[in-house]
Amino acid sequence: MVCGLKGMMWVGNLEKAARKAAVWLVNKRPIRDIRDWGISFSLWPVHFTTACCGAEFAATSAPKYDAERFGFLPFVASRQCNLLLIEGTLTKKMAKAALWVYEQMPEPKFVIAMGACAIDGGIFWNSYNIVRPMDILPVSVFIPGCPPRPEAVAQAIIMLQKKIRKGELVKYEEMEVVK
Amino acid sequence: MDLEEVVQRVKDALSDLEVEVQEKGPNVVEVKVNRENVIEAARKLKGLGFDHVKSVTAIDYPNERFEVVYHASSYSNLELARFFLVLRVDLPYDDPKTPSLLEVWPSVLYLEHEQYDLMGIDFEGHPRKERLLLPDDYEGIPPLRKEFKIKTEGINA
Amino acid sequence: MSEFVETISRSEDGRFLELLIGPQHPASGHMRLVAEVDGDVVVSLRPNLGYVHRSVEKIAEVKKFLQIIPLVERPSLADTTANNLAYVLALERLLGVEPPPRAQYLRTLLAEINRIHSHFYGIGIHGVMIGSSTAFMWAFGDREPLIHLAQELTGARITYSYIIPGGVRRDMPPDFPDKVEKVLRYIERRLEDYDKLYVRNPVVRARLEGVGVLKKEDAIRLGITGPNLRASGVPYDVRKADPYCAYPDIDFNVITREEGDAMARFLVRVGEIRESMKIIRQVLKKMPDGPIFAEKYYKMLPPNLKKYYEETKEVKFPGIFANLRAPAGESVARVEGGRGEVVIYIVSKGGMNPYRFRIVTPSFRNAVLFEHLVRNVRVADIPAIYGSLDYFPPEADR
Amino acid sequence: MMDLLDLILQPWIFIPLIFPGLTTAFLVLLGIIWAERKIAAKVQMRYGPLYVLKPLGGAIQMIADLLRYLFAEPIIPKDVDKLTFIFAPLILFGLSYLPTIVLPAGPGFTAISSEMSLLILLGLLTLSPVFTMILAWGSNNKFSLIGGLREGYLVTTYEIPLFLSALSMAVLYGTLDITAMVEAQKNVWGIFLNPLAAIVFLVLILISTSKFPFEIAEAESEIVMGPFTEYSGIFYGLVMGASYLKLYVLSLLYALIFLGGWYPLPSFLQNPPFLAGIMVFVKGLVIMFIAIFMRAIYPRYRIDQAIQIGWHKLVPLAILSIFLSLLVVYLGGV
Amino acid sequence: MAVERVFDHLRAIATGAKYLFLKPRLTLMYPDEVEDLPRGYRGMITYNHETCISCSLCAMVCPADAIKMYLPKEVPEGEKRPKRYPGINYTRCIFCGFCVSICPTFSLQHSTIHDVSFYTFEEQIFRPEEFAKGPPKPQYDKEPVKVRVIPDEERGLRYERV
Repeated sequence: MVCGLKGMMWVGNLEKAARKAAVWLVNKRPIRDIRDWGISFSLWPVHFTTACCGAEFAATSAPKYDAERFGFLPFVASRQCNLLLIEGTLTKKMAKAALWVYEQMPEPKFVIAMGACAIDGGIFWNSYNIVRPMDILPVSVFIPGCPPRPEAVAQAIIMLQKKIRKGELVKYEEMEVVK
Repeated sequence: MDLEEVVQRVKDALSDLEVEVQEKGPNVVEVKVNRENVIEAARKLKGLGFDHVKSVTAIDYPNERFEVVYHASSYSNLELARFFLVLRVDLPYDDPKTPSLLEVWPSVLYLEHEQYDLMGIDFEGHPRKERLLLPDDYEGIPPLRKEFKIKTEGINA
Repeated sequence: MSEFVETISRSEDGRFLELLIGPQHPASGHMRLVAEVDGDVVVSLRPNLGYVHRSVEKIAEVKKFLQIIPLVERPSLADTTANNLAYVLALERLLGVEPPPRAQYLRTLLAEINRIHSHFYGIGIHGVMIGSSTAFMWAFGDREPLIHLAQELTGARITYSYIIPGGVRRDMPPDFPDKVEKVLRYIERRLEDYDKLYVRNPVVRARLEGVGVLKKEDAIRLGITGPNLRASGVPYDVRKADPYCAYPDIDFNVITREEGDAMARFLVRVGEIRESMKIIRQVLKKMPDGPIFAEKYYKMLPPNLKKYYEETKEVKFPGIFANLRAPAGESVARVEGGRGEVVIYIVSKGGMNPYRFRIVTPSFRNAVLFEHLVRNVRVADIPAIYGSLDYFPPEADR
Repeated sequence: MMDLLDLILQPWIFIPLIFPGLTTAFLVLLGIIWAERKIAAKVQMRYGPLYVLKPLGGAIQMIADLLRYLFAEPIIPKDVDKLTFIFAPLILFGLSYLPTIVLPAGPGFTAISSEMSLLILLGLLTLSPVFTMILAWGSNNKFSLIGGLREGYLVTTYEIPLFLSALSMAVLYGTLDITAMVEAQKNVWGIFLNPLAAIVFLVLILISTSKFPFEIAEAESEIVMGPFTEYSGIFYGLVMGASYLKLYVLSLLYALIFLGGWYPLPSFLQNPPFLAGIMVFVKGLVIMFIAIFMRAIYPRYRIDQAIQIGWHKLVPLAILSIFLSLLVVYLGGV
Repeated sequence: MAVERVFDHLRAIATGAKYLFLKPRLTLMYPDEVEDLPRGYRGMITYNHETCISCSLCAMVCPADAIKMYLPKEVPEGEKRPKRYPGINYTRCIFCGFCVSICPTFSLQHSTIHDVSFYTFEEQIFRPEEFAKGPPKPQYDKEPVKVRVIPDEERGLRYERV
């Protein structure tokens, strides 16, 4: 069929070339800076609570701390989000789900590990049913505390924004346009 | 209603079964029963007004026995609600089986299921024999048994 | 009990759609709900628990008695005091320690502050589940003044670890009653606005009234606990049935409703917020003077720490707390938390760790309600009912 | 230079490109989502987007979000129907924007002057839900499917009263031409002549653009994002934008047929069309403001309740509004 | 009944409008303003190496095994059994404050620093030498205003500059 997406116009090398050109353009200096600026102020964490730190995470978006000021808007589906916040312990059962969610998210995507449990297990470090998020996901920022105060979460957001604006986290070279 | 009266009532109700009834602490009535009689005893206790179970605990005494402890109490009779009725069943270590009390007390549904999952006690007649809290693909010793060891660290680095 | 046998009935002709709600779903929390739907009607639903199972009971067997205090708090983060208190009551029964009266009152004070903000937590989650982001934000915003009070009292936002064997860790600051009074007045004022914007909002009522009705006999039969039980007309409250701490001296009502629907469960929570405010006022009025730490452990403190305690009213632990030993025996305690009754059962063989530690949390006992209530309702009712249960998965999974 | 300006000021260029077309629509899109978040935040005792541009209250938040959409990886999942998955959002967006061309921006200033412009507009609006359903089907996701079905149910519910209440205004003014309808409101606005139709139409705007309390097709706590669950990157930006564009079009229509369009602007200010257009735009903004303000007040209805409201309340009210129009015409008309 | 419902709708909208136009906000403007926590808040822990008697009670009581007793990096010559000193591991610390409460010499104290995050795992582990240098500090772009949180009858919480 001619209309199938493959045969339409992005044929073979043309598609690859176009993609290369797009990547080259996107990684050019002013565009890259604008892109990084936009991404840093539009961090949408996916609505995925792994454990009890979700209570303090909710308090972070609640009126007293209002994380939406940083453009941080908890959003519903993994396809539209770019930030995975591991909120507390990651159990073995949940770890599978976390990997799944992480894979569903579009590039560029970031991971924050919130709470002692999400770093090294915290008080549950010797539980038989937990996984350390840093072993299975590329964690960018760690928030200690059990649970961390909402200020610490805000601090982590600011630190992540800084890192993104430095251009250290967003890389397009490996990114595939169509999966 | 004071404790002695409750103990007396429980004794009267269970007089034709082989049970041990004693008072423990300010508001705890303890009933020890064989696993053959447990359903019958539970039914009679329910007749007394102990209408729900608050907790089911299985205890592992390695190479000796298992013990299943039901903590029952009452919602419909608020005078009785002050008391815990503790129903204890001893099981041999190599055969951890006991009849499920689900048909007497529906409130044990999840509580017994959890003990099946974590302690490996087989509640006969319980409809659910799958994993509850552990991952579905978990295999090996049930984690709450004493032979299942978890890591510990000393105080020195 | 044919009711619970094979609740998921696979339909032969593929007529039913199986919906996997969660664990990544805005209304699933940390669990998965396996729903089978026929068109827009839910045929059956099974909760799939265990996504937050962190094996508290197993870890407790290798932890020392004092170390279990933070451990039992973690599962129910929005309502830590209830777990903390239940554990310490059980431990004190085992150790044979009686806290002084002022400590009893301070425990009651914290428990009630915690109950209010736990109920606000439940109200907020319920709100967002039926789509009202304002209810969520308001409730979570109004938790903050109460959390601030608890923080002044204990030194932490949520995980207080305030109640220790033999007393509490700190006395309240001198200007505390004034601050409490201000916050209570604020909450009273705000509850009126909740009433106007949310409770009497026709859309809210359309969504909640008559949805997920739990009959009284079912509530008793299934061993439901907490506000969910009282919303079905059972006036059972541990604070009345088996009073602990300062509750015997305090006058309050048990809030019940007869309807048993989602709205009733919501209104019981609102009613309990008002009752808790009443209790807090009484506690502050009746607060006795005196020590906050049991004589038995106070005596073990070295002189410099005794002096520090007298000056700052901040308890320093005696060295024995690091390796606290309990005599052989067992004890059980129950406490009415925000979500319901917490039962803690400790078996000790003597030594520094419990031999078997059992904690039954209200959410775990209420988990059966998912399959009981969410049947022959519409898909949109799943979150409405879920929210009304104030169910907290980490608490259920432990 | 002047030639260019003259060219742009030609209605057939100005309307699709400047107002109410592309440029304004795009700015409204950026503004209205920001406003929605800010208004909800204010009611909820917080700030909402702020740090992205602090002096202006974070007004360019949507630009940051747009950039993120643009540069995010547009995932096309393996199991979707690729053709519908990619083209349905494009068509949906286009169809939502298309009705702007029949909207007049001033007296006699129309791109397409037709005696049937109201019908054209309503007809074009009816098409877009079809593509929502198609893209829901194409996503091959259970939640999308349910969302699509909900959308379908709602379409059947709201289309009829929407047509009826719009037609009641046509009966009142005796014309189907939007420009003529505005001219007929020179002395009295439509909302005062037929308040019933005005209320019904306002509720129907909420339903058809899925605003609270009728945000049912994409009810997040029930079915994730409904039809749009699988969309990411710029595709998601398109489908999201489409629903707001629809709100924009309907709000302008509301301003034109109920709120007197560019009246009560004196006639010497109506040409060139800027001021007339601004007048219409401001009135439209008020309607948009009301629609997005509802987010802060209401939770959402259940689908059966919404359908019940549609058939049991809105349809009879819409029919009543036609009779009301007839009565007004009989009593002397406009 | 129906009329009542219309009034309920109107009342709800009016309440929302009241908050939109009249009521103040509750937000603390972090990071421009930082809450000055009351004395006794259980924040990051400070350690005084001079007064520490190496009793290891803190390590024994720590529920999360976050405090460990470390040997000094360079063992002084001639010492056969060098003393061990506590170091803290913030990857596990749960801020229960038991170590502070049990410390008999007040060597461990709470600071009110509470808003720290880290980029890497390793920088969260503090051996006694680093532990004695003080708690980790948050990175602010500009020095924040310290505010005291005061419960208020009208607004719930009020923020007052210290």
